[in-house]
Amino acid sequence: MPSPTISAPASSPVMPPEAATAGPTPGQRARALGFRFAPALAFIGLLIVWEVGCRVFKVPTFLLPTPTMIIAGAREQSLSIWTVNLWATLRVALMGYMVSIVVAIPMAMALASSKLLARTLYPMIVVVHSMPIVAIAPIIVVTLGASDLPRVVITFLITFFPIVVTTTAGLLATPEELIELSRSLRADRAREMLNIRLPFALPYIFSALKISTTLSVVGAVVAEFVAAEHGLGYFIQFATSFFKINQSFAALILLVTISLAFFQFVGMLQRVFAPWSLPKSER
Amino acid sequence: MPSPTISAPASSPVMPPEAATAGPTPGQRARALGFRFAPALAFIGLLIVWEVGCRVFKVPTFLLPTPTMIIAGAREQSLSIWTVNLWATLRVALMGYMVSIVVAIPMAMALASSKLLARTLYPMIVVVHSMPIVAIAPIIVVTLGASDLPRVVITFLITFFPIVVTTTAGLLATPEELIELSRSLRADRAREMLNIRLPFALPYIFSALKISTTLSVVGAVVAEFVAAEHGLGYFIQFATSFFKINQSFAALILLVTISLAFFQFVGMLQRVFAPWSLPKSER
Amino acid sequence: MSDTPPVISFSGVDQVFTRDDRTTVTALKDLNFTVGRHEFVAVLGPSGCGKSTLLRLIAGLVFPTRGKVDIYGQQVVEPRDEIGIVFQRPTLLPWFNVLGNVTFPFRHKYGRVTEAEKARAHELLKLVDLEQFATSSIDQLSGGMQQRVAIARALLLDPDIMLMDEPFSALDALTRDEMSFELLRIWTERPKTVLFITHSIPEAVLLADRIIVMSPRPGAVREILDVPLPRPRSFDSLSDPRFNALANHIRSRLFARHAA
Amino acid sequence: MSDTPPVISFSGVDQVFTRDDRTTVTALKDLNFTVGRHEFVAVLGPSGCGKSTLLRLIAGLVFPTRGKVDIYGQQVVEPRDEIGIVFQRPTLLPWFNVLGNVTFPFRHKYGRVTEAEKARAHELLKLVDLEQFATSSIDQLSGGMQQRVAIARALLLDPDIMLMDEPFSALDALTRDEMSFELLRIWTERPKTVLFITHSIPEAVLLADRIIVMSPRPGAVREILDVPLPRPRSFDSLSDPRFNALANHIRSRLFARHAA
Amino acid sequence: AADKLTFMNDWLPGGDKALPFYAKQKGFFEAEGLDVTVQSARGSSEGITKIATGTADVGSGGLAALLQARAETGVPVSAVLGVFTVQPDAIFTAEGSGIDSLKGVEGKKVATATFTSSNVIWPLILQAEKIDPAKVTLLKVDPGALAPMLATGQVDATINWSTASPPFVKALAATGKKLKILPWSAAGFDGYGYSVFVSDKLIAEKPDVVRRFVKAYVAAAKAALKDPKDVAKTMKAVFPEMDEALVEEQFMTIVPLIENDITKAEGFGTLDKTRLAKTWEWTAKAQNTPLDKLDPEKVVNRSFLAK
Ligand SMILES: Nc1ncnc2c1ncn2[C@@H]1O[C@H](COP(=O)(O)OP(=O)(O)OP(=O)(O)O)[C@@H](O)[C@H]1O
Ligand SMILES: Nc1ncnc2c1ncn2[C@@H]1O[C@H](COP(=O)(O)OP(=O)(O)OP(=O)(O)O)[C@@H](O)[C@H]1O
Ligand SMILES: [Mg+2]
Ligand SMILES: [Mg+2]
Repeated sequence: MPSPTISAPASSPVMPPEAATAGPTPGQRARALGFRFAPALAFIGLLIVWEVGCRVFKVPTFLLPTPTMIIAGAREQSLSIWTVNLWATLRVALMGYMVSIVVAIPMAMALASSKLLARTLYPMIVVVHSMPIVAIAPIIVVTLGASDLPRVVITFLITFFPIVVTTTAGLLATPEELIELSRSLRADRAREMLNIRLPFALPYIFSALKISTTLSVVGAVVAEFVAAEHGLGYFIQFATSFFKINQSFAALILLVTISLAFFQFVGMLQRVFAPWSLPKSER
Repeated sequence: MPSPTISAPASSPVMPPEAATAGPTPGQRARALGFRFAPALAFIGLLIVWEVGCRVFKVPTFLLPTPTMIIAGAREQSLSIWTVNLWATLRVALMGYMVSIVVAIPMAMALASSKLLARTLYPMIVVVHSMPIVAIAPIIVVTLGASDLPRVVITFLITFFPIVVTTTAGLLATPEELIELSRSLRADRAREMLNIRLPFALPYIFSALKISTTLSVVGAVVAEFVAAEHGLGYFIQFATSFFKINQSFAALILLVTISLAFFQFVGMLQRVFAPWSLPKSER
Repeated sequence: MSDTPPVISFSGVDQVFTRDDRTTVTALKDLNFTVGRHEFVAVLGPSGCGKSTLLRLIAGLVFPTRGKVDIYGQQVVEPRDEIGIVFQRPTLLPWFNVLGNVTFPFRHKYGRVTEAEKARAHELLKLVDLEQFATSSIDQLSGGMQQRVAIARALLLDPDIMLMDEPFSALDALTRDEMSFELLRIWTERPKTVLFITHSIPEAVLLADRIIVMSPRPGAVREILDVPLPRPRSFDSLSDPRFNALANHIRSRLFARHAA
Repeated sequence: MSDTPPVISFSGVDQVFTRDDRTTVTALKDLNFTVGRHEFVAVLGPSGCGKSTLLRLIAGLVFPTRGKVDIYGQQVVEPRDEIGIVFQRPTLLPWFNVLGNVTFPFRHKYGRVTEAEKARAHELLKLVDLEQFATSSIDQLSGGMQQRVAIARALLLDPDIMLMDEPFSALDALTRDEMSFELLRIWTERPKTVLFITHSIPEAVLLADRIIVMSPRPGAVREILDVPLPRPRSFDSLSDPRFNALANHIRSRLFARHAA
Repeated sequence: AADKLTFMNDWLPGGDKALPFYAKQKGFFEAEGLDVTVQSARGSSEGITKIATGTADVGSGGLAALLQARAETGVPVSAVLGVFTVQPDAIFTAEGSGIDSLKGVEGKKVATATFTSSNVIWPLILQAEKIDPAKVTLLKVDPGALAPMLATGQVDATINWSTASPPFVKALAATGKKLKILPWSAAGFDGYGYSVFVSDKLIAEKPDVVRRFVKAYVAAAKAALKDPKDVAKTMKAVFPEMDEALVEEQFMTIVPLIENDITKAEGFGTLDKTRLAKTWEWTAKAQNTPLDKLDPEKVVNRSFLAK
């Protein structure tokens, strides 16, 4: 992921004048470094607070183990167990995510093109999304069998909604003047959608795609609680039932790390493939 | 919720010329009525398909009861039981929703104002959101007790994320020229945020608020799995585990109805209080 | 050109807009005029008199409250293929660079841009003095540069009917004159029907065959004037006495705000 | 006015922009000039020569790559309170109606709009002939009407230094003249320092004390001309022989594109 | 070729759910010509639904859940073996908490899992022990929170199955306490718990397969009870992420539920008529279901258990 550039003096005309001298000063360089490593520093700081806090306040370790205990917990299991579970979750999350995109974006286009459709389909989408998975899990599992499929479907059900709603909002927010341009070219609705509304909606879409990264991981985990023999969510439940809180937390941290990486990856995709959809300061 | 107006001829200059005659024709009136009642018709159609489909394909009733059975199931419980459970869920959902808004929007403002903050705080928010509730439930329950509080916190954890991400995207998407206008007036960052970025981000914010309506209900239900005495999610789980599938589905339908009403309510708020944030066709 | 059927004809057109507070604004009132084949018609009128609305009526982007607008004798019920527009605002797409914006109509209408069209786009960019900015992004252009991109875009489409809404308003005097003559050259080489909205009286006189002078809101046709200057026109036309006479006449008509 | 310290001064200002493809564009090159207290300075120059950039430098919205810009002898490091701007694009806020947009600077700077300010806003709307549209929403205005709203907004603020970027470009000739004289009247009643970018040579001559003529990109000052016409100016100034002489001189300077 | 069967365990694998895994690993199923896949449901009722819909053929879960399911929706599933002859429901508390009998919970704070069948029985236990329900504070929380709450003293007791005790022992040890288990059978709560179910379809179509399956299961259970260490080892082999010692501890918790005076008297797996009736009685009472809504005899099929 490209780190934000600490721009050379000439490149940024909005830089206040004191910066407009030749070469960064040592102070600036320090600040730039601080900026660059701020997330890492914050993360390390957090770990230290956690470790020390747990020890000082004698937090019961079966409730919240310290980072060192979690690392020890992680080592109690072989690497292959971690990778198997990791891959099981990641696979389902990614598939659910892909399916969500493939379904939700055309759906949003349909919703944005027809008010009638919006009035009939939209409530149904809301209904589908607001069904508690746990309540409908038996139906899903029984009808879809015991493969990855029910898990992917559950992940999809959790993930697709923000994409539909946000993309629809973005497609509809397209300025009237761009629509008039399109209409004046006698382009059909499909082209208007693809060439005008969709690019305009990209900042919306990317914000939804970001939300859905973590939702897809959450969805995969929920699916594993409902039906699975592998996966980090399953492992967490499993380890908890064995009271291996350290290992459960190790899995939790792995899970959270995937989510974060996935989230950052989508952010990077936006910077690389649709930089104009970002504010200037973020490109 | 105001239904979309079937505009009088003079009011809409983009209406094709055949419509620009005096008074709607009977055909138009029929279409207008169809449009108005489309959601209801679609809903009724769905119920019929469901009932008939279940009967024709002999779907096991312990898997998916028919609508008539669900109605019968609903009557097996007294009204007061339904209202108690409904209120328990709704209360938590609404409180979680409110807390989410109150926390997420200022948080989004902070993220949009400082890149350093964005780089350090954003990953932490992602981490918090991607923690499977079930894994951290013990911590929440042990630290927060068994009142409404842990449920509201869980609902909040599920609900706040889309608001943060989408609002941040909206605040950052504000056109450069509006920001320059604000800066040229020497307005401080706070005013720029409140008077320029926030209104501009309203279409984003409302799409997030819509997403979060159903998420807050889902969150309340999840929370009831973690700690509850009442609530529709609790009721569903309980009814299911005692094979009162009809009752469980009755609760499910009630739940979904709340979500839908809540969703539509937020849509209505947008139409009433921020019509300019909607495309013209939706005002 | 009066014996050919009119390309554009307005018959008794009213345009009434409803505002948010449900009051109405009459933008256009009883418009009647025709534009002949390959005619160059300029429209002059005070700000807010309905010039842009008139253009949007021809483009099929809005529809009249009363009366009808015909193109080639057919009532306008939707946008038509043979029309190209330069909008009052440049209306560029931020996700394309300059070249992408110029070729956008082809991509949008036909889904592809041929090499020939690209080459022609580069030529047009040269014509509007932006060849160095072909790969620039839109938000790095000045106001006038954006307007020139929009002009190049409309020219590339080479439509039968060209509607131009104050296309040169953000340009300096020299560029404006250069572009005017370029436009005339293109129009002579590939004749087309042009409706040209402007606030510059000399520009209208220099370019047009006829000038429609409009009255303030509610916009109505105050007068339609023939421009007696011979074609082709050049810098010399500016010193033709008829030029100044006509310009002064229009000036007096426009400046008599409350005249009939 | 030459004995008072300069209100605005440019010393050796370069402005270089980096484009997405990392090539650079020199927008302004070695700018040196000063603007005195309560002086009315017009800026003329070809499209894309850096006029808007110059204005943004004064406004403290961008900072020079080289050299410095001072206001009242202080280097500009951020936007300042005493400056009001009419941007090249109207830049109105769609969530306010016309009146809300005009009074917006007060709401934005101070968090409140007094009754007196509202009354004054109504007056200014009358001045720009938009009093009937006070409660209209922005997207229901024509291009020229939007521009007039932006002018009213800047006038309401009544700043010491007024920067105007082609404020009248979307206005018809009559409205333009009316607004010019209104601007002069206001400037005489409540003197202020004005920097006025325009593409109309007569407008520059009619309004300004001095005219900065810029060369094409990279924008540099080609010439700074004093306008010898006496104040107050009126329609009669237009027939002053010095008016035409100066206008023609500028015209020739600007039109000699490749002159030194 | 071997007959393929899917066994639906009612919960995640663990020492207390080891029997089908043990039977499979040790070749008991193979010996009877069965190829069994073991899957995990999330609770008895879900497992029953899966058997009913044909996702699985055989499985296990609480007998009360099956009785309830039959009474409500008539699922096509029958019980063929009663494995736990004693109900596992119990009160967990720390030694020295002042709770020495079920009656002792009066005036105390008790936590229970949000969803456990015990919650429905609990009022009946209170009734049987003549405890004023108003004097017991009951908290319903996530099952994972029970041990921490008991260990940190946030509650005085929890409601659990005795099979869940090993983590509690550990958690209490971490705070220097010892676990004390008060089974509900003391209040007369008798009946069959964990049982083996078969789909009616399988019974009708392949009774022989069912017979062989039951035979293998019983043989495996008997072998397992003799060698808990081997059970732990076998489970560890299937699930490398498990902790062998813990699996053994967990397995040991079910031993008294399977091997006790009742089993000694009646034999392994038999579904005694009176105890079955008692099971239904408790279930019906707890659910306010009329006793005659279901004849429990119709839910069981004793024909596969070779004497
Ligand atoms: N969508 C709309 N809703 C309501 N009123 C409108 C709308 N569009 C235009 N108007 C009104 O119609 C009138 C004419 O507008 P139009 O844009 O055609 O003017 P114009 O002649 O192009 O002016 P300008 O020279 O300033 O661009 C104006 O009074 C404007 O307020
Ligand atoms: N943000 C930017 N990034 C890169 N280049 C820029 C940027 N802003 C302006 N430029 C370049 O600087 C030059 C001057 O632009 P500026 O907007 O100042 O011109 P201008 O004189 O106002 O032109 P016009 O009369 O057309 O408005 C142009 O070549 C433009 O491409
Ligand atoms: Mg216009
Ligand atoms: Mg400019």
